[in-house]
Amino acid sequence: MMNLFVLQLLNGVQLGVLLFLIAAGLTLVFGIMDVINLAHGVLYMVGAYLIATFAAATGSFWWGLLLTLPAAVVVGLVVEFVVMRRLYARSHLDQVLATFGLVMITNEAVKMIWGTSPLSVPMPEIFSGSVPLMGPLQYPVYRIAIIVTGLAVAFGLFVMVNYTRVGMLLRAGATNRDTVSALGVDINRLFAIVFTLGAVLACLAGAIVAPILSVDTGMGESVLILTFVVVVIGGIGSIKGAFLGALLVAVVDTLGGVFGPIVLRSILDPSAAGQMGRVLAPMLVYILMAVILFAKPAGLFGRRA
Amino acid sequence: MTSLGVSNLCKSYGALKVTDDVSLSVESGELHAIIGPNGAGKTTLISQLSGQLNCDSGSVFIGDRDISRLTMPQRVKLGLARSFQITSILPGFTALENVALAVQAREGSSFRFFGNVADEAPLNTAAMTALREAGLDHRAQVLARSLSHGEHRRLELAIALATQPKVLLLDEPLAGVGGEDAESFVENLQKLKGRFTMVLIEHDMEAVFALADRVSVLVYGRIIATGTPEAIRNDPEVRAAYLGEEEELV
Amino acid sequence: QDVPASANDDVLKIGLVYTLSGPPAALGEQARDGFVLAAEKIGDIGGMKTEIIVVDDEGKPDLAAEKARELVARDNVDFVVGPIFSNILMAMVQPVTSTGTILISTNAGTSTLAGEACNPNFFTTSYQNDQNHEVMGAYAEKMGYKNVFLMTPNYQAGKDSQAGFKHSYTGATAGEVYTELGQLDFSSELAQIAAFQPDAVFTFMPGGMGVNLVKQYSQAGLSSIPFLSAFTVDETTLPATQDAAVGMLGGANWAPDMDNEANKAFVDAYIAKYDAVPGTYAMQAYDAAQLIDSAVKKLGGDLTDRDALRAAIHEADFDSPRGDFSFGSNNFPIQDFYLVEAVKRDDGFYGTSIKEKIFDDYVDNYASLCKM
Amino acid sequence: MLDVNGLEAGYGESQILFGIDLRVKEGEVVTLLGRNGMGKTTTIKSIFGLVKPRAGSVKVGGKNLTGADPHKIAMAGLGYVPEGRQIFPTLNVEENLRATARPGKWTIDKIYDLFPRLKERRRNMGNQLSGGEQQMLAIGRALMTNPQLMVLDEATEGLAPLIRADIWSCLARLKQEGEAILVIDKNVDALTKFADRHIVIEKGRVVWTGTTEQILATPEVKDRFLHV
Amino acid sequence: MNPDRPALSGRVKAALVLFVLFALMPPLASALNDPFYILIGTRILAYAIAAMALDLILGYGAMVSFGHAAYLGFGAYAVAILQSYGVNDLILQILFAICISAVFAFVTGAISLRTRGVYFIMITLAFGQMAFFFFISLSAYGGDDGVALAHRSTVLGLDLLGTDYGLYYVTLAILIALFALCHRIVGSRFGRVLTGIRENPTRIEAIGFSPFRYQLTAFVISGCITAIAGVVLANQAQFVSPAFMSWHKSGELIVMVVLGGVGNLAGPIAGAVAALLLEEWLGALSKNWKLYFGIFLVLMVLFSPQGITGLLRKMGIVRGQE
Ligand SMILES: Nc1ncnc2c1ncn2[C@@H]1O[C@H](COP(=O)(O)OP(=O)(O)OP(=O)(O)O)[C@@H](O)[C@H]1O
Ligand SMILES: Nc1ncnc2c1ncn2[C@@H]1O[C@H](COP(=O)(O)OP(=O)(O)OP(=O)(O)O)[C@@H](O)[C@H]1O
Ligand SMILES: [Mg+2]
Ligand SMILES: [Mg+2]
Repeated sequence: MMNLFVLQLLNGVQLGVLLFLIAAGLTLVFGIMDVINLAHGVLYMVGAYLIATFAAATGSFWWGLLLTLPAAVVVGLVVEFVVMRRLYARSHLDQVLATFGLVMITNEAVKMIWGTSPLSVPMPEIFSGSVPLMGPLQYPVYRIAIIVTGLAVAFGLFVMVNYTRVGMLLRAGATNRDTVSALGVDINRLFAIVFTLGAVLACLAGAIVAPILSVDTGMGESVLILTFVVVVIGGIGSIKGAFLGALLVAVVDTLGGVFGPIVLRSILDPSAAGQMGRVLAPMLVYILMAVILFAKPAGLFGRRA
Repeated sequence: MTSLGVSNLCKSYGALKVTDDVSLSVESGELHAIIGPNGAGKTTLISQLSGQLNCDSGSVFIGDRDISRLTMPQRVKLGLARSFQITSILPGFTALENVALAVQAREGSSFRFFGNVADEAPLNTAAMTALREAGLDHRAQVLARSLSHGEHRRLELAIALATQPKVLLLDEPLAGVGGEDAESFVENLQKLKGRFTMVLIEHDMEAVFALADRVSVLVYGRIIATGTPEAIRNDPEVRAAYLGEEEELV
Repeated sequence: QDVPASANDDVLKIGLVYTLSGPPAALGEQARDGFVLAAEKIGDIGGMKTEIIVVDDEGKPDLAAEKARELVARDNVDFVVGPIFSNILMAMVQPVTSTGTILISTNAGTSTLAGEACNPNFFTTSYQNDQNHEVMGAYAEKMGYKNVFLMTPNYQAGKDSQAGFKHSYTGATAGEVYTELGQLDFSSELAQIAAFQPDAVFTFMPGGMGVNLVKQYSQAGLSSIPFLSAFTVDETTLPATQDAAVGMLGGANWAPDMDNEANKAFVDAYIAKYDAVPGTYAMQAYDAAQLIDSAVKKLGGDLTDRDALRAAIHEADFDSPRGDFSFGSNNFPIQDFYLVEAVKRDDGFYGTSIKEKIFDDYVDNYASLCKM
Repeated sequence: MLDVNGLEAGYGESQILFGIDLRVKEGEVVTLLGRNGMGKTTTIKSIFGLVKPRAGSVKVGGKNLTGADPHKIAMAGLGYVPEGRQIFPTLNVEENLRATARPGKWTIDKIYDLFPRLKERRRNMGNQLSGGEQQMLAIGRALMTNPQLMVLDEATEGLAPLIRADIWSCLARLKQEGEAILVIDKNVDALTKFADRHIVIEKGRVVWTGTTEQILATPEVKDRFLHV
Repeated sequence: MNPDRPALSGRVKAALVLFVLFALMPPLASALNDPFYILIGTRILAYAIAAMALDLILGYGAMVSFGHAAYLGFGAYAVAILQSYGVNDLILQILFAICISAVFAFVTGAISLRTRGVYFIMITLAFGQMAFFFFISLSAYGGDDGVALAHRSTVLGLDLLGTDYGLYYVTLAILIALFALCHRIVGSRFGRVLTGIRENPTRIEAIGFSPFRYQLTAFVISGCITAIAGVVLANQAQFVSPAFMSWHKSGELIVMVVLGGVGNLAGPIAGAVAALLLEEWLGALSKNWKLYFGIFLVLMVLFSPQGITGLLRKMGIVRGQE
């Protein structure tokens, strides 16, 4: 049982780190630029499709990754320039509508370009093994690599937002665009950079999960809601919050699914527990969010507006 | 008779004591000014009186009723109204609608789902009266967001008046209003004097000394002096902490 | 029963309702392609001028119900063919069959429609949903597995699947796990499997879920534990899972390498046209077209005698790629079921391959409940 | 330094400015006077490009910047203290000062010398400051951009008399150091102590301009246009 | 955006035009030999009801509920559940739907209203999802597969809904009645408080209202009206499934409201019509219709900030301030 717990914890952390990569971009764009970007999830999907294409063309995961990142920058800049730029000054609802449109466009375009069948990306050789954990348990090296990548990005972002001038300007621009620009800062360029950074992070997340998940047209949507849950639990705009929120969501999800039924069985009779477990399991993350928001209406690290 | 009583009020943000054992009693019908340097805790005090902020300890009375535990709306019902230092209005409503809503709040029957509120003459009449008293009746039909700053200040006052308060808390109503506008604003306030108890926060000393019956000086959370305008003007401690040299007074 | 208006004109109109958007679109497209392939091969289906109308149900039952009505009421179709998913089927049955129009499901085969709610105007060329799971249960039983780990998505079909497996498997279960519908990362479940070390794993993970499970299963180093599944390792997912799935076992009513003339013709034509190996979705839709063709031809294009039409369909007088095919009393097929294995084919594609026959002329468990 | 000609601007359908002419030379202190709602703030906003001018021109340092992006105009050497302070609520005091700073003679220490109160509150978030503290912060923030011309819109609003006096003396000092200032304020008397020229606007038009001597010599200006 | 006199009459006028068009549609469709549009029309009307209900809180109360499809589902399941007990009367079904919805809206609304803005969006989503998953696990009513309804509801024993015509006109009547209701609410004292809360909640408290009670009341009303749309929808589809309650549906409702124009009741009705008709037509034109629909949405936002209402205003067809 202990073994399982440790393994699940690791799994939780790995999922959490991945969620964080996506959520980080969303929370930046959302908290700092005050833009709700529903299309963030499809950027994650695009990242996965890009690496699938590049890896297949070059025959190597690493070349694929290397090509995906600049391509992600281009995608980010283009989306920012064509659509997002025009939305900054708009209401949240306008942003929701426009980015919802973007989601439809991207999903359909991806379908037209790559077809509906899922694609797959080979696992890079050096990471393809597992390390022995304890007893018969093993843990895939690749997932450890994901954890490390995520932690590194988290650290970098945390420093950037809290301790650099770019970070300050971003936070300032979120609330007061006019004033920031009248004080001599090119806010549009700044926002373009942040948006692109967020897009690249999402694409990166999509690229690094591609070897473990299938690359398909639905991956953007399924991750979007979870990412929003993470961002909201953590408190909008808080990198620290996104990080903890992601870990919390992931761990509750992985551990709850396994140990929840066990706990239930100890208080209810087995069939009722099974029934109850099945009803509750998919709600777990949402229950978590509702409870957290009930206790802290602006998330764990959010500032009350 | 004491209309508004404050006893031993305290409030801190972390290590900072913003309100430090403040006691105050404002007589009914009196206009009591509170002055003090920036950051002294005047707005914080008003927020505590109005219920927007919780106090750490101490109590607030209206008459002899302890209102320390009541919410903001409940206090308003008991006749406590405030204006905001930083304009807080309904930008998408016309001036008249802003005030009419305050009248409606006073009347208390807002769970009415039928009947067009815009046609309710009594509401509009009462609102116009308040606007007139604040000197803004000529702009009644203008959207609040298109009013100028000075007009916003007047609208703040009109809204507060419309709740027909017993006690009116005014947080720098003159901020940003100058010249003749300020004078006429002071006149408006002068006319209101005596109708209800007023607590006035102002940095415009001319206005303070013209209007106040008594003045309290708040410095870093403590009241260092209370007295008639004359006494305060000549209090050396107050001069050092707040007023500065006489000729700097404009 | 009333004769639908569609019976009186001299065009044969067929409406296809499949999920063609969103992630499950791959399944819907296979089915559509399979049907179209047959239609092209046949030319004039039933010897009549044929018109095929393809409709996307978007995975939304309410929309599907309306589209089905639209096909019947506006487009005057003679047959409605589809869909992929059970919930969509449930929404379509009433609007289509109540007008006397024939509905042919090429994939979904819910238990109610096989049993109590069986319907003279409803046929299916696929199976009753439980059957593939029963195949795997029977196989596990036969292999003498003592504890099998069951894992399916947390929804109706997932529950039915575990029940179906247990219908023919009497051993113990090492765990009965329900995963969230649409879940993509199975690390937590795989950890449990690693911890329990069961004799085998049985799962039902259609679409993207299956792809991910399969890839992660081999990555987690669990390949030594037999992986039994239904609707998980098939021609729609193999292009994505590729080598990761090779050797995994499934239950099916057919595989593309079945050795008979009709099948060779079908598979070769499909590969030639779509550059992919057909799966059961394509095959069953292909059969639906052949079924319609055979029935209409029998009647010489006169669809006004509905009883004759139903009888003609029931005869199922066509060469199915799966060989043996006939309808039971509930209009569900009586057919053979096989254990299939994922392989890399000689032509370089991945596909499933027949390993052994598990059931012969198998009748579903609900047929006896059907009073028709 | 700043040269505005025939500026027209407005919001939506309503036109507020009908041809404003205004010049500030190097090292000169100019005031913009007028009653509430006459268009002073709108003038400033259209100079900064925050409201797009409909006609006329804005030149900074000889460069035509009419309708340019606000940051370009600011970079040309204008420092802005907006009406209503517009402090960044999610930044602390120090970050507020640093975020938009540009190198030059004004450093954060100098600002803290000028406003010691800010130093005490340096870790407070912008929205946790008193009104007056916010005002000081807004001035400090503009100074930190090291402008050649400071534009102050109601910079002493809500300040205690002592502080207000401080700000006047600070502006006087800035003037001595050769900086140009354009200032809007209600305290005409305080302004006349150090301003060079005055511009009075009414209903979006310049109705009077003149030097300090002239304004002191013609009390009817104050009576007619300012009612002070 | 403010409930001013000119906007008010503009709203009513726009709605009246829409209602007349709706009323004329069935005979027209029959004349054009395409009676099928009547059924599509019924679905559009049902969504129009739901979108309008959402606008009541979204447009007037600034409460963006991302879980409103749950109420659609409650309405639909009210029909299915009562029908399984042999209760076929539409009015009873509506009452039942309202009861469930009111309770659910009251409880979840009270919790959700502790939050604001995007937090509110997400917490309502959470409750919507809980309801969704609850019905998925409800095996008695088909779980994920849903249940087909044997027949449409009756009204006081009359088979009014038996024909597509009947169903359509009853739905239209319900829509008009609910529009009138919402219109009255918005213009009432209650409505003004609600709008005021949207504009500036602190100010509203400072003049003596506690926003919570008003917002919660509006939330419950909106939920109940949406449930009525669900009852209609179940009758239209003759089928009920949890798919009615998925977050996609909630999202679609928001899209309809914003597309039509927020905060004027008539806009969302137009939004529902536009969104669903466009889906219908584009779908018939191309299998990649979602691409074009997406482009349409983006262009709408970029060039007509207030949705269809804004577009009409720009073209001078509807008057009212920006
Ligand atoms: N949320 C908070 N957290 C920490 N400190 C705060 C907070 N709110 C206010 N303060 C501090 O409390 C002190 C008192 O503020 P307050 O607004 O009451 O001052 P004031 O007397 O109204 O000043 P002014 O005349 O400038 O408006 C200030 O120093 C301010 O920085
Ligand atoms: N955003 C806006 N939309 C529409 N009208 C506006 C807007 N802002 C200001 N106005 C109008 O423009 C006119 C001029 O306003 P402005 O703020 O420039 O005046 P001001 O001279 O700065 O006054 P004050 O001394 O009160 O600050 C006023 O009549 C005001 O109502
Ligand atoms: Mg204050
Ligand atoms: Mg101004």
